[in-house]
Amino acid sequence: MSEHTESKDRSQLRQKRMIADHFERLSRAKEEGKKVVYTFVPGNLTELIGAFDMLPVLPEINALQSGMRKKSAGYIAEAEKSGHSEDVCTYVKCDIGMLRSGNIGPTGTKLPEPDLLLLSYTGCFTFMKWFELLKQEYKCPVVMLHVPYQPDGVITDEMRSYVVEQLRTEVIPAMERVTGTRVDVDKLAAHLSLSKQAEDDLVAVWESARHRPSPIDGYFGGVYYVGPIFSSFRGSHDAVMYYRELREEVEARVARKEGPMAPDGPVKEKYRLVVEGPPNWTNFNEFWQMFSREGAVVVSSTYTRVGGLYDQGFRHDPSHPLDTLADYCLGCYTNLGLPSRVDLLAKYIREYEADGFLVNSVKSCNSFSVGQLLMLRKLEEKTGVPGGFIESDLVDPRYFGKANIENRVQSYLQMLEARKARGTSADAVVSP
Amino acid sequence: MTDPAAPIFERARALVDDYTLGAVKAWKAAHPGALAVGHMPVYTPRPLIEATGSLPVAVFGGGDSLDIIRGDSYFQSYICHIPRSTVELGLGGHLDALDGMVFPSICDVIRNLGGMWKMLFPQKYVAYLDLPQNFDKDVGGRFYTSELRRIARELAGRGARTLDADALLGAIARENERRVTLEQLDAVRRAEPWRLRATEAYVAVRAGSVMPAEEHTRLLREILAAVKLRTARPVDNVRVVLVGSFCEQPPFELIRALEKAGCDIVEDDFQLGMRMIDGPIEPCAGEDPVEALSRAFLERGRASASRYIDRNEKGADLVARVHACAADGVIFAAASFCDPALLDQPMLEAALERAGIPHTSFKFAENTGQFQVIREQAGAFSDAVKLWGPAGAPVAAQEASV
Amino acid sequence: MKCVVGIDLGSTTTKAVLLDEQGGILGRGITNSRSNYEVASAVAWTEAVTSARFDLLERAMPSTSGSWAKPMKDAFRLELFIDELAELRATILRNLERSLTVHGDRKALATTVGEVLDRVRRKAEPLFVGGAPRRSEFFRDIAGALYVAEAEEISRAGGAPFEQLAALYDRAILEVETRAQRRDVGGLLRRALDRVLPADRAENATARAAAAQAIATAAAQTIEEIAVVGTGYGRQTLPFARESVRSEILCHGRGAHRVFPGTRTVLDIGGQDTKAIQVDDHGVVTSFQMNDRCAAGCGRYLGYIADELNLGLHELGPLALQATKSVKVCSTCTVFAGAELRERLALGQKREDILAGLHRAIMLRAMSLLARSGGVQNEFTFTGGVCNNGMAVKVLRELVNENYDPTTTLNIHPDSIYMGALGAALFGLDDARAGRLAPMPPFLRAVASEVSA
Amino acid sequence: MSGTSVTAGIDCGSSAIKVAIARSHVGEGGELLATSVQRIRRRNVHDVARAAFGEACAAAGVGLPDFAYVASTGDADVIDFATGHFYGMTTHARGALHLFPAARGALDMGALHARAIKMDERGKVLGHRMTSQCASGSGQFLENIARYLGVPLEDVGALSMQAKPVEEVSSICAVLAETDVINMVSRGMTAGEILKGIHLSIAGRLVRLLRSAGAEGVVTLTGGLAADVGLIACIRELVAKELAGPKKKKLAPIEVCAHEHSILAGAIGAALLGAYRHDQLLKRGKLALAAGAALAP
Ligand SMILES: Nc1ncnc2c1ncn2[C@@H]1O[C@H](COP(=O)(O)OP(=O)(O)O)[C@@H](O)[C@H]1O
Ligand SMILES: Nc1ncnc2c1ncn2[C@@H]1O[C@H](COP(=O)(O)OP(=O)(O)O)[C@@H](O)[C@H]1O
Ligand code: SF4
Ligand code: SF4
Ligand code: SF4
Repeated sequence: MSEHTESKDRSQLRQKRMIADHFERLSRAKEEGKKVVYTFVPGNLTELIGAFDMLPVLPEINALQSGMRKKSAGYIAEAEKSGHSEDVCTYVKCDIGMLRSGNIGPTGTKLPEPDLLLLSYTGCFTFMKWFELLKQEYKCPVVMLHVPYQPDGVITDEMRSYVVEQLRTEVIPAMERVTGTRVDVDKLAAHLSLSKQAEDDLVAVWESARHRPSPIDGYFGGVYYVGPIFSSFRGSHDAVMYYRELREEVEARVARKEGPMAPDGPVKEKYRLVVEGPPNWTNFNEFWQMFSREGAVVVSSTYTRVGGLYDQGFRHDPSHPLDTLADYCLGCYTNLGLPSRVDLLAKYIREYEADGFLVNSVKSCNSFSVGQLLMLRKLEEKTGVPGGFIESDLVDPRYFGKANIENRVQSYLQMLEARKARGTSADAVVSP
Repeated sequence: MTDPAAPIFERARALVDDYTLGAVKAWKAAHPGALAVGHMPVYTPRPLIEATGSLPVAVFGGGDSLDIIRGDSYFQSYICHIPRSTVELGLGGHLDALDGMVFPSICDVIRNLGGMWKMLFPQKYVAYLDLPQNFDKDVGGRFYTSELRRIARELAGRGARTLDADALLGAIARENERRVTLEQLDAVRRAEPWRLRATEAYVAVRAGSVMPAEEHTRLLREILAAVKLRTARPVDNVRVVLVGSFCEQPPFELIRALEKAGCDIVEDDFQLGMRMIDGPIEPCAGEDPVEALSRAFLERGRASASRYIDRNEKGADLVARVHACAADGVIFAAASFCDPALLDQPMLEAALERAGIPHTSFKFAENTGQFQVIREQAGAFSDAVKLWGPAGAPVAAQEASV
Repeated sequence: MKCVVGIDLGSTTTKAVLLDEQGGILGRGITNSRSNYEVASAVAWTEAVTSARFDLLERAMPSTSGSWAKPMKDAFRLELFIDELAELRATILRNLERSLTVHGDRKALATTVGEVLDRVRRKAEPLFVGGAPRRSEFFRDIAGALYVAEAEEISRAGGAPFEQLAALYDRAILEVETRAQRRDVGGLLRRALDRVLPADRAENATARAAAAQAIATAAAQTIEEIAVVGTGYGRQTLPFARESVRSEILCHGRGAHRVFPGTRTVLDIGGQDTKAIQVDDHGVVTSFQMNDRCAAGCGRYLGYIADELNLGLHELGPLALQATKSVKVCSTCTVFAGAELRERLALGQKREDILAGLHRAIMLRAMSLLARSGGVQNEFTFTGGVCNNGMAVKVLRELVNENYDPTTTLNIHPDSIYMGALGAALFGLDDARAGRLAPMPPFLRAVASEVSA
Repeated sequence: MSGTSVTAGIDCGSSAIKVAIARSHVGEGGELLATSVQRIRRRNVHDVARAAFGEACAAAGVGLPDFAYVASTGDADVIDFATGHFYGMTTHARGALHLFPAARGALDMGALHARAIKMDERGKVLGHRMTSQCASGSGQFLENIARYLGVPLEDVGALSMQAKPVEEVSSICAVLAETDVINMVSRGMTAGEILKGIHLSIAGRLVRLLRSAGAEGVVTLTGGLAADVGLIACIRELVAKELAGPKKKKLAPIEVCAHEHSILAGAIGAALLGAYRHDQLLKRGKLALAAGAALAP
């Protein structure tokens, strides 16, 4: 992911290098005969892709990168000009716009065209439309993996076998056709076991936020931490190294009782928050600073769980490769029914001893946003902790109203403070 | 001369307008102990619910006559309108007659609404019905039949009749009859649109939301007989297909505004769920009727924004339908903020353009009260066809805010 | 005397409240925000200090003088108005001289303007001292309404074209409002005194002496601001110290709770935003919701509608109250609502019925925000400019009855518009008591020196 | 009278009624006999419409029986004496073509909406885009700001033209934009500069609207705002900038033109189309029209 101004830790430098290498490999893919697959973050089949030696491109990550690099406004305008509605998910429009503008990736090189569109339909209906749209643009095969929803927070055998069957009868054969090779189960298992190692370390990093002060910011900082494991690197040696280093760094901070680093320096923990919903990318640092300046640290967030609920016990299991892939796809955060999402948030609020929780509701994402206002109410009832609500968007800067968001964040934090200081007020002396 | 169909349409209209579900209450009073089960758009297999002795009730939001207060409080401004009015209906007690609610997979809004429903109405039965996007009988089909059986089982757990093959076969037969009658109604509209206006067809189909298939068939037959007696004559109008309103329904006045702007809507996707399966559902010899229900969806489900289209070109079905009903063009009418419809639209537009079919588009909300812009667009469309012939309509239009 | 100041920089109006060290209200001031915020807060603050002086004056006056305290206040306001009118006249004439866009005879135009303003001054008098109802408290509104009426009449009688006269006013008022004004309170008081108790009448001598004494006593009191807290829509843009700025949500909640200690839910509808706030038994906010980026359904909506109908804001509510039914209005966009109004008028629907519908449209949006913030609890306090509108209150009451407990108490205070500033001042008092003295920001200090009796 | 006929077009807008009377030669267009524009200004629309129509009839020296076709456009319900109705985009396109025969696009800038139209050499609408139900950047919005600044509408254009280039007014909301304007005034910007900023931001939206409708070549500006020379200058400026910018290869050239009769485009188009339709119906033998049956002046 893109750089931020924390004095560079080893892990960070490694992540930068990993990303650069990946795009480098992508730029050479065609000449080296490597096959390229476009796919989505939630429920991605990185290990399987790796087992076929294919290179993944993640349009969502490109879109968020475009947002951070202030390109998204132009891309979105481009897509809207070609007939896309103002109303729909801006990730999709940003991607379509980028495509129309030459498909130049985050590192400035042109992205290779896909050899396969792997449409894993996990946790969001818009994904399906997105790849239907891409299908119009490329002449490559598309394979659909329909991952059923978990309305009750349970994965049933029917769900699992439906996904496994699709992997067996659709996805793997499609990959075999594209690459001309048979699936190598041992290689897949090897990748899966590397995933597991990295996942252990990542969980330790997340849970470090139980300390006071928390050594990490589990939302703004967290999006950097989950970068490798959500994207193209899970199941790689690089990722294992990255998470080991990261864990060591975080543990050192705990020992030194240090708080997290924000773009404008270290944060002095004053409020501990849990955040629901994705961040805004177009004004990411500005957004972060609204919190860090006030001493608000995010101890846990759900956005960092869209690529897997590892802290709730899930690990990739090399001994049951297809079942584990199915469970992984089924278990992403946005694939959970709302009651389960409320339970998970309540658990975070309690376990991480949060003073408050905040919803950042993004215009783009119905999957996340629909129902958040009810979740807010239910969580307040359940935990007694006050909730706050702000609205922005992922990559459409038109929906980042700085003054409005800042107003709400400040009001919310001042409210938390006033509640702490309750009882000292000077009222009820004379009535006017 | 008085219109022979007027009283029937009035009756049907009253059913449609009654968001307090009087008809359902009456049905329940006549069937003590039986369940009434609501279902949201687009598609829920109604025969399955009927086969358990329950009344399936299609819920389409609250239209334009309901003040939305609590409903709005749960939804951000950028979310379509139907979940607001549905929640408003629920919290206002208007849906109390329903013992449960099925939320079929169509989009993330309806999906999450299902979860909200569980939290808002913990005492009611709430089911999410995952429709497969894999159309292989042994893969998607197997999953889908397990979903159908689960729902039947859960309903039985709430006091409905246990599903048995004969009951389901009976329900399927009644559904098939309704489908045939609906098809006859559509045929009248295609052949003689001045005999049966789109607004009337709308009411005729939607009235079926609150009654068993058999009763709906009777109503439709009455309507068919009555409109044949009408003496209306052809009008100098343009023939259009309307797409995009498969879930949230446009206000009645909007459809009328389109007609007033010189458009005969000869085909539409209002209440698509009622006509989701093309042709009858035909169980094969020895086949479990649940499988037949599933197979009908897999093999003959209509193309819609909520269904993954893998084989043919996106939009091919729309082009075929335009040709089949000899339409002059297509009007896209999507609900504001409806991701499925709005993301589909550019692909469908491209297909129409390749086929040289003119089209225009606008967005609405179920409680839109101003139709001026829409009338303008539809009017420009019909003007162009009238003045310059069928090939003369505007090619592209989208309500843009730039 | 030590005091704390709360300033609420609203999108439409700016309010200031002065509290003494015991938390008693000393004075309040309000002005239009349609200008530079610094000036607006200086003006509001100036007014608050002036009214505090009046308060002190009243306290200093012998109890026998009660009969002239109120006339004195009215006369003071009139004198203020006259000063402001003079300022306006000077500005118009200056602009006229420099204007590029005025065609025709400038001299004649200047004479006409003078004539209009003379008439305005004559018509204004009874509004202040005659007990006639005023459309508004603001110079802009009072002067504007009179000016338009007189200008229309004069141009109908063959004077200069109306549009030209109106343009001159619009231009000048903007400038007058964006200038911080010097105010010679002592001089104004003396002129007011002369008006109420003319010096040439012997029987006034004792009363005049008493008044002069009281004025001197009041003037001798120093007013020292030991803490200043700012809040409101414009607070981000103010050069206040960060610690001296509080969120308007907290301030509105606190202010409303202070005035009505039973308050649990607060609805504030201002010019550009609507807030639904829940507070606990200490007046501390527990949850809140605000409208999103669109100005639909706020006070400005009513402003547009009033303009559209050529009415004063004050007349809108009473007119709507005469409705026999409520027409369903669909537009939430402020501008389109104007168009819809015109369309419906053209269709022959009654003005008051449409207005009733417009009010309902606004209050429905407010109800949603309330529902979102946690509903309406007893007691429910309605604040902000729009609560001056009787129809808005009536519709709100109906909607609360329909959707919540009909026995809910609905509080509305004549000074509801000051709740934000009051809350801010209370936070200032907290600060002062905790020893966090926040001195006057320099830009206020600059005007402060000019407001002494 | 085959081939030549006298027709009228009446355009009922939300802020003004426009009337055009034309003598048409079918197949070749026609010439204007008389026109009339009356702002509604809170008066009864029906009365204003009758008055405007009467005024134009008097100027042309014709009476109701002389018309082969009276066509309304805009708000149809206002005119109860029309033979037929055409919708706004159809008539603006036709009117735009009449004003500039080379035009292949029209940009209608009215009080509440803006519409970009792409058309062919007959004035047939090929594509269009319209602004949505949000009033930012409309004529009404500009009028409000002008009033707020104390500038008569007629001077808006000239003041903006004289001003130096400035920052755009960013706010998306017509109402909240006022706050921007307030801040600008207090920062000492002149009315001209502020208007120019608003013009630039409106022009930006309009150019995007034109592009998304696919208009190219000569584009006639129609509607009331076509009288605003400042706005037109800004549109030209932006088009020129676009065509010199990095995307120039992908963009078709656009040349915008305004005409003194721009505000009448809808009315003119309606009059001409009325003649065309009259002829068409005659040929099809469908004519059972009685223009003005309902008119009782
Ligand atoms: N006397 C009145 N009658 C009716 N409405 C009023 C009155 N005074 C103010 N308002 C309304 O109140 C709004 C301003 O409210 P205010 O609370 O001052 O706003 P803000 O705090 O945003 O400046 C105006 O837009 C107007 O609609
Ligand atoms: N001279 C002018 N300069 C600038 N704007 C003008 C001028 N004359 C009219 N307008 C604008 O044109 C608009 C009216 O345009 P018009 O096309 O008649 O609209 P409609 O058809 O909606 O009534 C008004 O909003 C007004 O602001
Ligand atoms: S709707 Fe949400 S999850 Fe789906 S593609 Fe858009 S941002 Fe991603
Ligand atoms: S209208 Fe569209 S977005 Fe809304 S619930 Fe229906 S399908 Fe989903
Ligand atoms: S709809 Fe109206 S009030 Fe809302 S943003 Fe647009 S112009 Fe402003």
